[in-house]
Amino acid sequence: MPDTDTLAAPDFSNWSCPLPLRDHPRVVMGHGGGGALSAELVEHVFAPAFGGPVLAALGDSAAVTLGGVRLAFSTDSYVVRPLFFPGGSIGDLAVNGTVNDLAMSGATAAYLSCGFILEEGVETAQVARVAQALGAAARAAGVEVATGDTKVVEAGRGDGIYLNTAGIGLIPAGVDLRPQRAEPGDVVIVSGPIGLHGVAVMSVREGLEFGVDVQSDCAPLGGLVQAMLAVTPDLHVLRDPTRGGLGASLNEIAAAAGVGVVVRERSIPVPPEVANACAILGLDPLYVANEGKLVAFVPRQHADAVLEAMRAHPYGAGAAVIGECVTDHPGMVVARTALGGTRVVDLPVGEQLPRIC
Amino acid sequence: MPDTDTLAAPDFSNWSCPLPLRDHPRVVMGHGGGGALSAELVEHVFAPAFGGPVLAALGDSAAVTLGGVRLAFSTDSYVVRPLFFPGGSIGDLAVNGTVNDLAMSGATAAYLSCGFILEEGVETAQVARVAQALGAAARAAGVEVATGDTKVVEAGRGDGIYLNTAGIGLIPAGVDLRPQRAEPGDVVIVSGPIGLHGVAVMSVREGLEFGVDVQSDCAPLGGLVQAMLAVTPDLHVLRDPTRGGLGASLNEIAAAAGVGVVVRERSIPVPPEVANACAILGLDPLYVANEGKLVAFVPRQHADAVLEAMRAHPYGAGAAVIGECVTDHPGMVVARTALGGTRVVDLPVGEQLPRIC
Amino acid sequence: MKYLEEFQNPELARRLLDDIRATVTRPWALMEVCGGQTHTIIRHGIDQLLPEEVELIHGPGCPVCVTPLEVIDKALEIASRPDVVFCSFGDMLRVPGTDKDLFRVRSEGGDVRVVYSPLDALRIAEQNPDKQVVFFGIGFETTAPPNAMTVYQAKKRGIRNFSLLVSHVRVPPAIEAIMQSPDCRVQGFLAAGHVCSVMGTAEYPELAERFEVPIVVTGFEPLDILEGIRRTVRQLERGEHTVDNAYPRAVRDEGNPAAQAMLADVFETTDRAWRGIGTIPQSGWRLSSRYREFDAEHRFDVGDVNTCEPAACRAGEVLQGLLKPHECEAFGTVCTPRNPLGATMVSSEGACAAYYLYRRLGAPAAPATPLEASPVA
Amino acid sequence: MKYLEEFQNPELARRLLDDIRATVTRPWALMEVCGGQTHTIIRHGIDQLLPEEVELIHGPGCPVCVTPLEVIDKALEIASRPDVVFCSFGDMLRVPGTDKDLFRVRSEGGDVRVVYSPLDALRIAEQNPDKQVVFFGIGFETTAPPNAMTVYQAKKRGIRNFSLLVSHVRVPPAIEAIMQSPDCRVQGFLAAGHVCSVMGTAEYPELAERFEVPIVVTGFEPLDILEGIRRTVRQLERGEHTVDNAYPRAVRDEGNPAAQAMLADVFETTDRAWRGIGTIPQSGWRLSSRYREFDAEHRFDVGDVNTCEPAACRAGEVLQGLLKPHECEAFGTVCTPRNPLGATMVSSEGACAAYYLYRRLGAPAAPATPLEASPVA
Amino acid sequence: MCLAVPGRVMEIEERDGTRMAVVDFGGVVKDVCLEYLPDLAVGEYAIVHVGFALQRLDEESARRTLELFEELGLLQEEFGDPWEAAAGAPKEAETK
Amino acid sequence: MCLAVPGRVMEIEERDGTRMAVVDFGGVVKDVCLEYLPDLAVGEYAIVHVGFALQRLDEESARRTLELFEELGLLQEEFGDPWEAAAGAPKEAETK
Ligand code: SF4
Ligand code: SF4
Ligand SMILES: [Mg+2]
Ligand SMILES: [Mg+2]
Ligand SMILES: [Mg+2]
Ligand SMILES: [Mg+2]
Ligand SMILES: [Mg+2]
Ligand SMILES: [Mg+2]
Ligand SMILES: [Mg+2]
Ligand SMILES: [Mg+2]
Ligand SMILES: [Mg+2]
Ligand SMILES: [Mg+2]
Repeated sequence: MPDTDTLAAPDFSNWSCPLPLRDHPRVVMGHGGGGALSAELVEHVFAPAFGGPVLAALGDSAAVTLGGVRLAFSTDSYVVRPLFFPGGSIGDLAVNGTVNDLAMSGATAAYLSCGFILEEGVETAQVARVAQALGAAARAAGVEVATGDTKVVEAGRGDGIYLNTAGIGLIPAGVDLRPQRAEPGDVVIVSGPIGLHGVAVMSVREGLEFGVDVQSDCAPLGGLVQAMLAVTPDLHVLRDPTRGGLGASLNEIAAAAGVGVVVRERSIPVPPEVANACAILGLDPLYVANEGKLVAFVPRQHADAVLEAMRAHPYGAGAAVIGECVTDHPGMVVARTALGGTRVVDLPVGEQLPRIC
Repeated sequence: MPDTDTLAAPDFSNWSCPLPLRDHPRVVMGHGGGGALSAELVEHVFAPAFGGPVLAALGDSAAVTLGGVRLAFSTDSYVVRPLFFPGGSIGDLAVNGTVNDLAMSGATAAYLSCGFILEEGVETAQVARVAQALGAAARAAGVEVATGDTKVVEAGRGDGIYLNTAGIGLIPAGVDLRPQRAEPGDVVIVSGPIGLHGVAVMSVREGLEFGVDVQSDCAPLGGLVQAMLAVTPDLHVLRDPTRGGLGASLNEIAAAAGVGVVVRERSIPVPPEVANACAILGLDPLYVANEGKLVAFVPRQHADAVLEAMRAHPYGAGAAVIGECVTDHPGMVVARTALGGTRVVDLPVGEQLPRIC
Repeated sequence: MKYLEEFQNPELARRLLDDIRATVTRPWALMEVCGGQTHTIIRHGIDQLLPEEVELIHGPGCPVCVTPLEVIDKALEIASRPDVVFCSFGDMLRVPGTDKDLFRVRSEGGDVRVVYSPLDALRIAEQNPDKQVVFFGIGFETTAPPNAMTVYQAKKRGIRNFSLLVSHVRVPPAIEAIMQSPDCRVQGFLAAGHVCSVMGTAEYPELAERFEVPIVVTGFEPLDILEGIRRTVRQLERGEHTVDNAYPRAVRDEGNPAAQAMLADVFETTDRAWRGIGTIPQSGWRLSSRYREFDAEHRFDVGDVNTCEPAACRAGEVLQGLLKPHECEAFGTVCTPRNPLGATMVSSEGACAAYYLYRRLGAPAAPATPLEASPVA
Repeated sequence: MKYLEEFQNPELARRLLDDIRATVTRPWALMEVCGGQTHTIIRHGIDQLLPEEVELIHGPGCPVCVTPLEVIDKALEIASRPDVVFCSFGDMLRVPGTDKDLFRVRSEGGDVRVVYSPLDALRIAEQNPDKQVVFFGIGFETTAPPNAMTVYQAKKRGIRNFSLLVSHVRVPPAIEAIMQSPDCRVQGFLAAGHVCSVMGTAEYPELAERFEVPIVVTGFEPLDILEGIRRTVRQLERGEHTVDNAYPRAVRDEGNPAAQAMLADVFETTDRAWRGIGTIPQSGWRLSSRYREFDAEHRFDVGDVNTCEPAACRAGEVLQGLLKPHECEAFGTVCTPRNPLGATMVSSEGACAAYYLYRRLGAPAAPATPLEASPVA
Repeated sequence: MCLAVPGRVMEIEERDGTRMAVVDFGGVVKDVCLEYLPDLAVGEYAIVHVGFALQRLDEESARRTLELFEELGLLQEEFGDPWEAAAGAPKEAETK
Repeated sequence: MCLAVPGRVMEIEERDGTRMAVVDFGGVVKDVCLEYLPDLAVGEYAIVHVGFALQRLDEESARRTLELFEELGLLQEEFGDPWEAAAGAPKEAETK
């Protein structure tokens, strides 16, 4: 290998983006990709404009106290194309995405809001199908849609249906799940095979269509989280690796907590179809979206018991230890490769694109 | 006048829409207009799909109980064009619209979520301006943005910036504000001059531009509501007449409570610029949107004191009694005209359009 | 607005009403010709305030109501074309054609835009040289001059991607047709003030004389309407039938000669079908041969449109004052403002829509609890 | 995937590494030609596992890295045109031109689409006859045949709104240029396996002989790379310099004659600038005169593009193995993957991006707490 | 049809060879085409329909009309209803 | 460049006068152009790049290559490292 000792050490002290947004006078797709560009928008635009102490915590959901009660509160908009895909629909995502963000704070989702932005001309039957999927998913997740809103935008200024949901739920006493709580020694557990949602959606995306027997893993994780918290309320971090995949989630946690994360690539459960679809398209399964998985940072002494509890739950049957938290390389995620090498798993810059080389 | 006695009485028992959605296999702009088409979409599509007991209450915001605490919970998406208009911006609306919906349940907004749907290509500086307006509005309203989300959609599948906010706040003990609580004898009060927001936005809308010295009334109403509740917690209904204007709000209340509403047109505060803009465009100020006004249904014995409290608050300085609740013509709103005639103020079908005749 | 508010004064309205009440001795059926007048009457509840002897019949002067189904269907067909930007006044978007309306065409991908003025459509044409921009030229003599000027400008400035789908109609032939109907009940006309602002009053004396019917040029504000009624009733009570101008601030006998000259250049009179009524000879305007190239029907070759008016709809009789809306079988059941069968159910000034609103109300003129009794009013 | 997984087997990789370790006696600098190979090396950490004597220099075989700035700028200009749908492999969207990249063109309204295959672009052309559809034809001998076939099909099927912006490059002239560089440190080449699947091996013996350098045709999976290295090192240790095929399952000596024939028909060789390196004689392909009408440069007349490569960027030296990325002043300060100055900072297989990732890591090969120590691992 | 409103001319200019005015409608200002009333002057009122001035508003006539309406009641109050008297058919006078 | 993967031909058909195949890549199925390998048969493997089959995959050769890798270790374990012996320069053998 190259001799690291003989290299002049570059100065890393000012490695933050020297000219924020310099290259982006306009929003590009990557600003919504859940990677570095998204983070930059939050850091340089949103946080200075309206960020407060709660937003600054930057979890999947916010933990707020209201009337003496601790609540988790979260929102996401859903713009997935096509609206229906193998294993789910935008309606399922709108429920499970928000329910899961609440679950990552340890909360069981109680109520959802739901905003439809409809494009003039979308078939009302299609709207009804999405609404029905959303209703079925809400019932399955045990959450009630409490309030809603509909807006219609002119044809050509939308794309059929966009959804937003926000959710609230109670955080149990003694539970404090935040990315900042990751600490060296924590064991990193993923709840099952990764990449299924992203591959399922790509397989039916216009212009990319391929045949593959993969269903989105879209599922509500509240029950799994409660089963984990029943082992110990002292879990450190939970995160659902959606946009940007496991790679983005691990990076966010490493950065928030100022710890290093090491994962053993061979231990990461990647279904063969996901691996093969990624091989064809030149993508990395670590960056492919999931919608029914979580990654947990668990104190070492509880790791066995938590893993066991996860595997006993239908949505955690494929749970696996994939790595751990270290003091080295704070803020960075490193993968031990199957061959025994290492590589840095960086925060993706923007959205993942099919490569040819 | 025509002799009503000699007219054969039509059978009104089955006057609901005989073929729901028959004419609308596709969504039209009117489905988002806050009128009859919007209501139909909720009734025939959304409620059957995911409606539960809370959603069925159909207030501006939902009242839910969580951990023994009563919360108001509400959402709205914001698609206003242009993004900036005299007196405000989409960022102001996104805060005040949701804060006000919570206020209509008697709650003081505590936390907001905020979802941005950005169109690829929108200027980041524009995004920043909207974010800053949103932040300033949140500070003015005393609400904290606790959680957010950003999605980017392809160019041509959005329109610069769409926003969604959801909000939560505590409902004070003893307060039960719902449209169903309107009852005959209630006095109807509006908090100030109507139509300012709608006219301000129309004046800068592409293709309709006109010069007018009108600012949107966009404002947070939480303080005004608390001042009113300080008089008595036993207000019956509050509603912010946004899309569809005062006319739609009064109709919704009349329908929900099964009461008649009579307003005296001469008492409704319509600024001359609003009246004149409406005269040119052939619109009715009763259907023009407001963003910093509320209409209150107040028990007769409290009406004087509530009106006094409103007029003492900056956002209620122009408050006026405009009518009352009656047992006659349940579900209908009737206006006594300045000349002494009456007319039915119907729920608008879709969006308001400039007339030529 | 100056010259608007003064003519809405309730105290003066009361004086006019008192005068009408004092004048009238027996039943009279008056037709207000113009939909704008119908709007004022309904908006202010004027019909309820009149003595019961005075019956108002809503006339055919609402372009939304009378534009023939064929033309609506042609509009729908043209607006559906991918290369077309179809511009219209807002009123027309909800008017039902045989299968749908312009809103539905939009929802199916048509580029349909609401404009305030035909000049806006011309500007859109200039800005979109790769598109065909069509303006829906409906309306009476008031709206015809603006549309004529727009076509004239298009020709003068060489804007060849602009065209007009024309269905202009003229009031005098309609008055003639109504008076010739065997069941006609109309005894006096409130003529459309703004039509006369353009055309003047010269076309009416012959009609007043021939049908022995008073014709009073009437404005649009409540006091204008009441004054028109007052003068008509006065004539009727006196047994007179002359043309009278109750709207002198906006109507001169000669009208607007510049506008008339433009109309004569750009348009030529033609037989025209009125929705629900049928064809009235020489009651319409089409583009003259000099402007044929700007005729959207010609440009898009939409000659053969097969229309099918719902059999149940009796709007034609309603428009002629021969039938009250609620006497129509469909009224309020399969025909509502939400799902109109006929154009008269579309806009609030359509007679059927007006009845739909009012007949739902038990006792419209007398709310059970008068507002004045409110402790805080 | 069969024939993929088997060639990632860690146990066999260990045996190959053991063998290399057992073979090597002194430092050797090997260049893997192809960006895909660089990707495998980085993805699996192969460079860290090799004995320290074996240094890998990342070669110029990454089209993202070497496509000249002029061509990127032409792509940006064409893609900005309102009538153009510009199609590209995903890799190219983030490559910086003089002022911006294709992502930015999209954000400014350009219709830029990522496709999986050039045939997708041809289908888009068929479906959008009113648009000009341009495919960005970059890549080496592997990608040239698919693009050639697509142009051939366009011509055969008369799809005239399709064109190709061509910047194809050829490996052998690049090897020649690198070896002729006075500072050249490369002692052996891992030739690009898939290039040879198409072209065969006939072009290499002359080079191996002339520069006395072993050239080993190498595949893309970890075992393939290790086998390529093993065979190269073996030759070097033995003082040999022959052409060897370490990827026989996918490479025949004759290559793919059908593809070669198509290349000869559709393309002709030409001098080509390589980004950061300069012009290499006869190192590129352009459309032959028979297909000139499908040449996007010709169709859109983008001949005169003035380019300006950031002066600070030393990617050319990096690409030739003359400079380590971190020796560039801009490295990690004004040049990062988020804001790349040079193309080698764009994609993870670019040498600068690879160094950016690795040099941030204290001790990449040895995590402080080995995973195996985890109680639950 | 014929929604037309009275507005006051604020400014006049030539645009694209067309005579245009800025017209004030009680605080609402719009551009209006003056081609049909070419001699309309700043300060005058016109009846405007879909962006076109169609007829000059005769302010003196408006004033007289309103005066007539005022007098109607006065006459009635002071002298009894004139038409009533004229028609010779007595009706009950209504109180305010 | 040159991301190319081995896939197995499932079906072959003519489309728009072009020879196309349905190719399976370990459960992922895509359409692939066969014009450059016209005699590829159902059941055979090919190397596919951007939707084109560029070269037949020689299964026998693949098997032999893997066998060689297997033997490498065995040889080494059983007989010591052959190159080491050949080069005459002893190095420490690493344990697994
Ligand atoms: S009620 Fe409807 S169907 Fe009957 S006449 Fe009126 S518009 Fe026609
Ligand atoms: S670090 Fe950046 S500027 Fe320096 S050579 Fe590499 S790409 Fe060019
Ligand atoms: Mg999340
Ligand atoms: Mg969230
Ligand atoms: Mg989420
Ligand atoms: Mg709402
Ligand atoms: Mg669209
Ligand atoms: Mg509201
Ligand atoms: Mg709401
Ligand atoms: Mg609201
Ligand atoms: Mg989110
Ligand atoms: Mg747009």
